[in-house]
Amino acid sequence: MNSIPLSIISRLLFPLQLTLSIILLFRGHNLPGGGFIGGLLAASAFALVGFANGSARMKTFLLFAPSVWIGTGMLLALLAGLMPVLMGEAFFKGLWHYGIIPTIVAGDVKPGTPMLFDIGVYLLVVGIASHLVLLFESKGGD
Amino acid sequence: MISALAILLISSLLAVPLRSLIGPRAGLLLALAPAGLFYRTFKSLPEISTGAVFLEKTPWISSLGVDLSFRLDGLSLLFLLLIYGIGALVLIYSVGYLKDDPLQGRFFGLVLFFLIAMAGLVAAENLILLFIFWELTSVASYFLISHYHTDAMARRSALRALLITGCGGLALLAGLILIGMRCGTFSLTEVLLQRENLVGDPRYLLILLLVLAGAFTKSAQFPFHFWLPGAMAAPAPVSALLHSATMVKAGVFLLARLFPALGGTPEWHTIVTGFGAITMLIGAVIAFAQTDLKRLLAYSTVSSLGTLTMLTGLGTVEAHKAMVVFLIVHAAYKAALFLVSGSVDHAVHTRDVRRLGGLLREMPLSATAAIISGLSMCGFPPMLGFLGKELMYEAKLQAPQIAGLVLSAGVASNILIVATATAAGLRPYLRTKLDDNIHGHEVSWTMWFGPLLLATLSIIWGSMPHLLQESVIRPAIEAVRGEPLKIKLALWHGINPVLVLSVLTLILGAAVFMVIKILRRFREWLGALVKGWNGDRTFDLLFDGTLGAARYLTRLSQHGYLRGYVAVMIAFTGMALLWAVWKVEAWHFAFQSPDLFLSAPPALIILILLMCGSAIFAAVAKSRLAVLSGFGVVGFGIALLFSWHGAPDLALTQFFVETILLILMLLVIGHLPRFQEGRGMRLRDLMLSVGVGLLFAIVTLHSFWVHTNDSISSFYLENAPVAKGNNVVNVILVDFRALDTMGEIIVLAVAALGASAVLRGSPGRSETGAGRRYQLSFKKVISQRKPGFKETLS
Amino acid sequence: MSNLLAFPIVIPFFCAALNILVKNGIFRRVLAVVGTAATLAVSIALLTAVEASGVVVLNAGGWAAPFGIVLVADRLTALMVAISACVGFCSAIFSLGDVGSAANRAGFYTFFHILLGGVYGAFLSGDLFNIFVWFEVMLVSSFVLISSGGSKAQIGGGMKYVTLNFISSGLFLTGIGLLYGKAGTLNLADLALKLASPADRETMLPAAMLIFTAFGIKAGLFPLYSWLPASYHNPLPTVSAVFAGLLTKVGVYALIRIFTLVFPLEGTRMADLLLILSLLTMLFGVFGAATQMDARRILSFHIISQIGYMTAGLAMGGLGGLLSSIFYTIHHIAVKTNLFFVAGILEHTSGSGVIGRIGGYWKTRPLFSFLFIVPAFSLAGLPPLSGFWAKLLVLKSALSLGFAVTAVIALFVGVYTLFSMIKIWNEAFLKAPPTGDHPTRRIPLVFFIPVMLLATLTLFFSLIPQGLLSFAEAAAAQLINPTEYINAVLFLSR
Amino acid sequence: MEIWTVLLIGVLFGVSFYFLLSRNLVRVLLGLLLFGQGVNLLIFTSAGLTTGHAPILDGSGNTPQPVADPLPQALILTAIVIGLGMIGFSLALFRKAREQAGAVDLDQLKED
Repeated sequence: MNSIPLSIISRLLFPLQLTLSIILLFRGHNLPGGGFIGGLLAASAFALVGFANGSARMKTFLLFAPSVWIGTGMLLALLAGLMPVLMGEAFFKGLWHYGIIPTIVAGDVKPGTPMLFDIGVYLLVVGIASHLVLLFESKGGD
Repeated sequence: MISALAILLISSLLAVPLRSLIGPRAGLLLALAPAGLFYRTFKSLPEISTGAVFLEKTPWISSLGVDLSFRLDGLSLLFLLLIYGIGALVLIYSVGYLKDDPLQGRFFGLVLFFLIAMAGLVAAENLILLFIFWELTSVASYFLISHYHTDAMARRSALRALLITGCGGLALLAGLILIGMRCGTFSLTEVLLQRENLVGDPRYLLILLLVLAGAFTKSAQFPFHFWLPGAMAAPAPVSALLHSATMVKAGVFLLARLFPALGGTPEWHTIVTGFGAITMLIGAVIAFAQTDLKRLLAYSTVSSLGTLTMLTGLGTVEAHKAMVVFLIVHAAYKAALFLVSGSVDHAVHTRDVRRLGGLLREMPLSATAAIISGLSMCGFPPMLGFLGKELMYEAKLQAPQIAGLVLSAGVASNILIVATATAAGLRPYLRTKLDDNIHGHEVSWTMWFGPLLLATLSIIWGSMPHLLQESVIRPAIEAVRGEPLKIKLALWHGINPVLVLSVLTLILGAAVFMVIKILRRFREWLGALVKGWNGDRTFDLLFDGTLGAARYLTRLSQHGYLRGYVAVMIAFTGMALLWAVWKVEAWHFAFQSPDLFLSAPPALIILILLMCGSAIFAAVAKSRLAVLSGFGVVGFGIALLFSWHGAPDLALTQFFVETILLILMLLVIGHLPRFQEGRGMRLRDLMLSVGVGLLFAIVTLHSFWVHTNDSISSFYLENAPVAKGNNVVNVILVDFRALDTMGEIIVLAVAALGASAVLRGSPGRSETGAGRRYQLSFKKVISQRKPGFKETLS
Repeated sequence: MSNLLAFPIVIPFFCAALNILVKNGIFRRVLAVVGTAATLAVSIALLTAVEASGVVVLNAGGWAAPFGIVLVADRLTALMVAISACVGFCSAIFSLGDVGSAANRAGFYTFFHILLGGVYGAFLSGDLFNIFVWFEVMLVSSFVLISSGGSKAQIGGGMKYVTLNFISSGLFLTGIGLLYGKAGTLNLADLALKLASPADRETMLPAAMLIFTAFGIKAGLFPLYSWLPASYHNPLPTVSAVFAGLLTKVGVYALIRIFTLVFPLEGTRMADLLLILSLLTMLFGVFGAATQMDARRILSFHIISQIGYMTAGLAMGGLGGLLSSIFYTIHHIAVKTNLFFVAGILEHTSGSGVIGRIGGYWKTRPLFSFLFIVPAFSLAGLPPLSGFWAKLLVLKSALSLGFAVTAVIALFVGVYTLFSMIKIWNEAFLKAPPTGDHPTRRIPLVFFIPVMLLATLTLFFSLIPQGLLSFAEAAAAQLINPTEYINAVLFLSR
Repeated sequence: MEIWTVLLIGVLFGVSFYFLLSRNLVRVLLGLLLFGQGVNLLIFTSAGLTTGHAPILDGSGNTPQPVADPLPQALILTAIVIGLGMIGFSLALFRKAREQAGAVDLDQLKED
């Protein structure tokens, strides 16, 4: 599958897909989407790069090992649950904070622990999907 | 009492370190514990003999009604003296007997542990506490029988003894619980006062049988008698202590203990006396046919236990008097004989009575002890045994029912016992040396001290029975009967039927012995015959039978075929659902509303029919691509259905997941040449699948019609703005039910990491350190053949 | 509201996340011990909190029940969490010697932590669907642990385990779906209120039966236990010890919880069904054990047999029945885990778990032998060990409620249990080793400590059982009269 | 209209059981996949089918009516993802099994 056109297309598509996935992630709270779907889309972007250019390229695109994505995602999700505990609130209570992060995408992005949680999910899903793709890709040739 | 148990426990724990520190002599030091306790108990004799009962109670497990409560009365005192006394002698004996045994320390510890169990058993005031000690004696016995642990026979015998007494123990437990429930307490003292209540219980017979099962197994009554000779695999001191003097008498003790509460009824008389008499006779016959010194003694013990049981069953004052006296008599002579037989074995290295001879000269002190004890066993005056036999005959003569039968059985077995005693206690020492290859020598003082002391006591007590009469015997009988009594023991009663019987027994016994000497072949024939009476083969057969059944059932249910397991689960689910459907009459709902059928847009109908068709197509399709495309239609169809019914998030997710799964499937199973159909295409599978599938459909239909409550969903719709989101599903996922999502992503993470662990690394296995050893061994394990049937038992 | 309830779940997952990020082997080992110790500490705090206030509730996300997910600890929960934390801690220590560096590198501890987290979650959750999620967390990590040795036997066992448990999960989920469709709620306390009338409960029978079947599979009831003996003897000893101690017991716990709170069994035909199944479970389990020759397989079958005792207590009902069930479960967890440790040590030191091929421990390893005797005889129900009290409780309630057959079978099974324990003892300990060389290899301290800890715990339950008994009795009382639970979840926590 | 979905549920369960009863490991896996989908559909159906709007608020505080029940959707979403994880892992296991046993015949993996 190492054809030149596919390679070019995948690299062209990559930023598009990634942006789209992040939009899906952030708008999930209001419209269909969310961390899981966004994560899958992002992973498919990485996977496409992988299929087109080989797993080495995919790994460089990922920046970190998939396990780092997974672990960080899990930690972020846990953190979203633990932050309210530190504030003396119930575990996983949604805490909202305006002001720390400027509202870039107008009112659609709401900084708070649920958002943090969703980002955790997103990272984790990216990690998992790329992990699996790399795994099956490396073992798939036999 | 607790302090006594504590002393024994401490010495038991000290045994091993002490033995390794100062060698075999540690036993002498350890014997101080039971000896001291013997002295302490002895000192309380005067008080007990006035009829006093010491009660001592420490709360333990109040919610189960179990206390650490103990009761010292005449009966428990008698047993305690036996236990401590013989316990101390046996410890001393073992110093020499097991001198070179590396496990001697553990042996000392176990003997002391047994003493705890036995002392606790006879002193326990709480029924459950009694049972605890009861089982502990079995456990101790198990460990002591299997002392020579590399001997397969010893292990087997120990297991058999434990299982038999364990079974009986469990029955006893059930009986005791029933007693406790009926009486509302487990306190022995209170239970003993509730005779009317217990005897009036409709379950009285059941209770009695359960208790008797416990007592009979422990006291080796017919048909459970066979474990006792097997227990002779134990070292001789163990046989002397557990399997003749103390533990096997626990059953008799229990009967005597519960006599005021359960005894005296016709059922009691019939069963206890009957089994006792049968055991007495059978034991005597088998004992007579033995040639191994220890086995011979073991079967005569069985006979004696039968006698004791029978006497307890008779239930008259005379019978109980005889029982108590014979208990002491038997403990004294049988323990001595066992110990000497151990010495003989130790010195001569054979226990075959046909080969032994001339031992009086070679080991004079041990032989003297054996001869005196043998005479006591025969019932010669002025030994204690004579007294016991006299009382026995007297009791039998005055037995309320079936006196003649009991008496003749008693006389017959006593004749045989006399012959046996001659063979075991007299001949090996008195007759001339037969075999020049056999050389004996006197054993060390630790080994002759005990038997000689016991023999001496036999003479002293026999000639001066009043020494025991008031201090020990009367209080014991009073404790059994629960009423004050006057008794008189004397060696000489004048010429009366009892004396005639005694003399007759001796003469006939001697005669039998003489005749048998001549009719050697008869004895061999008898030996061969009674071998079949040995219950252990029957027991093994029974046990093997259940094991065989177990094996069959296990093979049947645990056959290793996944599809069989799956079939069972699906069938079970189907049955459960069928029952539920039948109970709620679900089919009524299926056709209640015709618009269920009608009101669907054609596009939807077509979609669903298409999906159904694809699913069925996938089931029958042969090629991988065909199956997967069938699955694809179903999966994406479901996504469409979700979207149709207002679930865009679901539709999206389903779409993505389906895509990923199809790709993964293609990747992973892509390298298969073809599907092997195997034997999958069977009617059974088809019927099961269709049937259970139908049930699921019915259950779903049923669910439309019984909405009992409105969903809590309106809350989410109303409160989503509070959670600052408009997509309610997403808000539920990341806020209302974030914990679910948390779990979900963890599942994903584990699945992904696990997939690589399975394929690449191996968390279940490693190459270095401990894991490496394991890995190597692991291969051995799996290449194992299945164990043979025989192996399972041994 | 008490965030304490969140920690038994959070700590293991936190450890797991760190495990994923940090590859250092020593760090992972230390973290395993520290993390499980922390959970143990939390669980003990939870135990005291529950002792003080009866039922402790945490509304996750701050949303009141039944709308949010609620974590609840009544006495039973607290007890189960505490004993499981003990098992977790001991297993972590045992794993130090058992889990090699390759396994560590492959992420053993990640799955270990997550498994424990899932177990605690399943205990603590008061929401039906959330329980399902924790079940899945627990299962997926156990899938990995059970099948990742890579040997054929492990894969075969793993395949069975995966398939049969997947079916169980699906049935459970179906039951949840049906239940939600009708009752409109997922919170256990809320379900109990909405299904308060027997007529309503009856209409839910299909859902109840599905959930029953699903839990029956997880608990290992007859005839649904086949996955258990097929797979438990294969993985690392640490893994089978944790599985033996906890996994089926989560099923038992779930059975107890659902069938006292949502669908009370008392007086229903389901109670009869459960009783019959329990008795068959006892028998088939012990039969299976009697025919095996591999130490861990014998023990695996005994798990099944004893599950029967636990569910029999539930089926007989009443305070006595539930008390026996709870006491049995707690006792069993400590004992069974320990026996699997011992079996693991046998395999490590002799190179085989097949008892016919090893021997000689009584001669050369008396202390270790004694440490086997404690749990083995306790399992066999010999007095005065904890198993005896457990058996006594079962017998007492069977006899007082008139279940004579139950009593007879319980006693009969007791004999066979004793037989198989003695079989192990006779073969592996007493017998001279067939190869002639006695196991003289030193048993590492990390193996000894957990065995000793659990044996001490068993001795504690044996000799001073009053504390546990009282607590379990109070727990049973809470189950019989769930008003306290329902009030705490639905009304007091707001 | 429900009856059609119920029909589909029945077929999905039936076919998945049929797959699960196979000797072929691949078919067992496919059976698990189908079983999971049947279960999801059952939850979705049992909670009540609507042809209404997605449970997405329009931001003005009004809820469009009729609206689909959001909770089962969230549950199914979770279940789908969990199912993905399970099947994904099983596939890895399957692959290992094939490497080990060299076949997809379950009888060759039989040990007890």
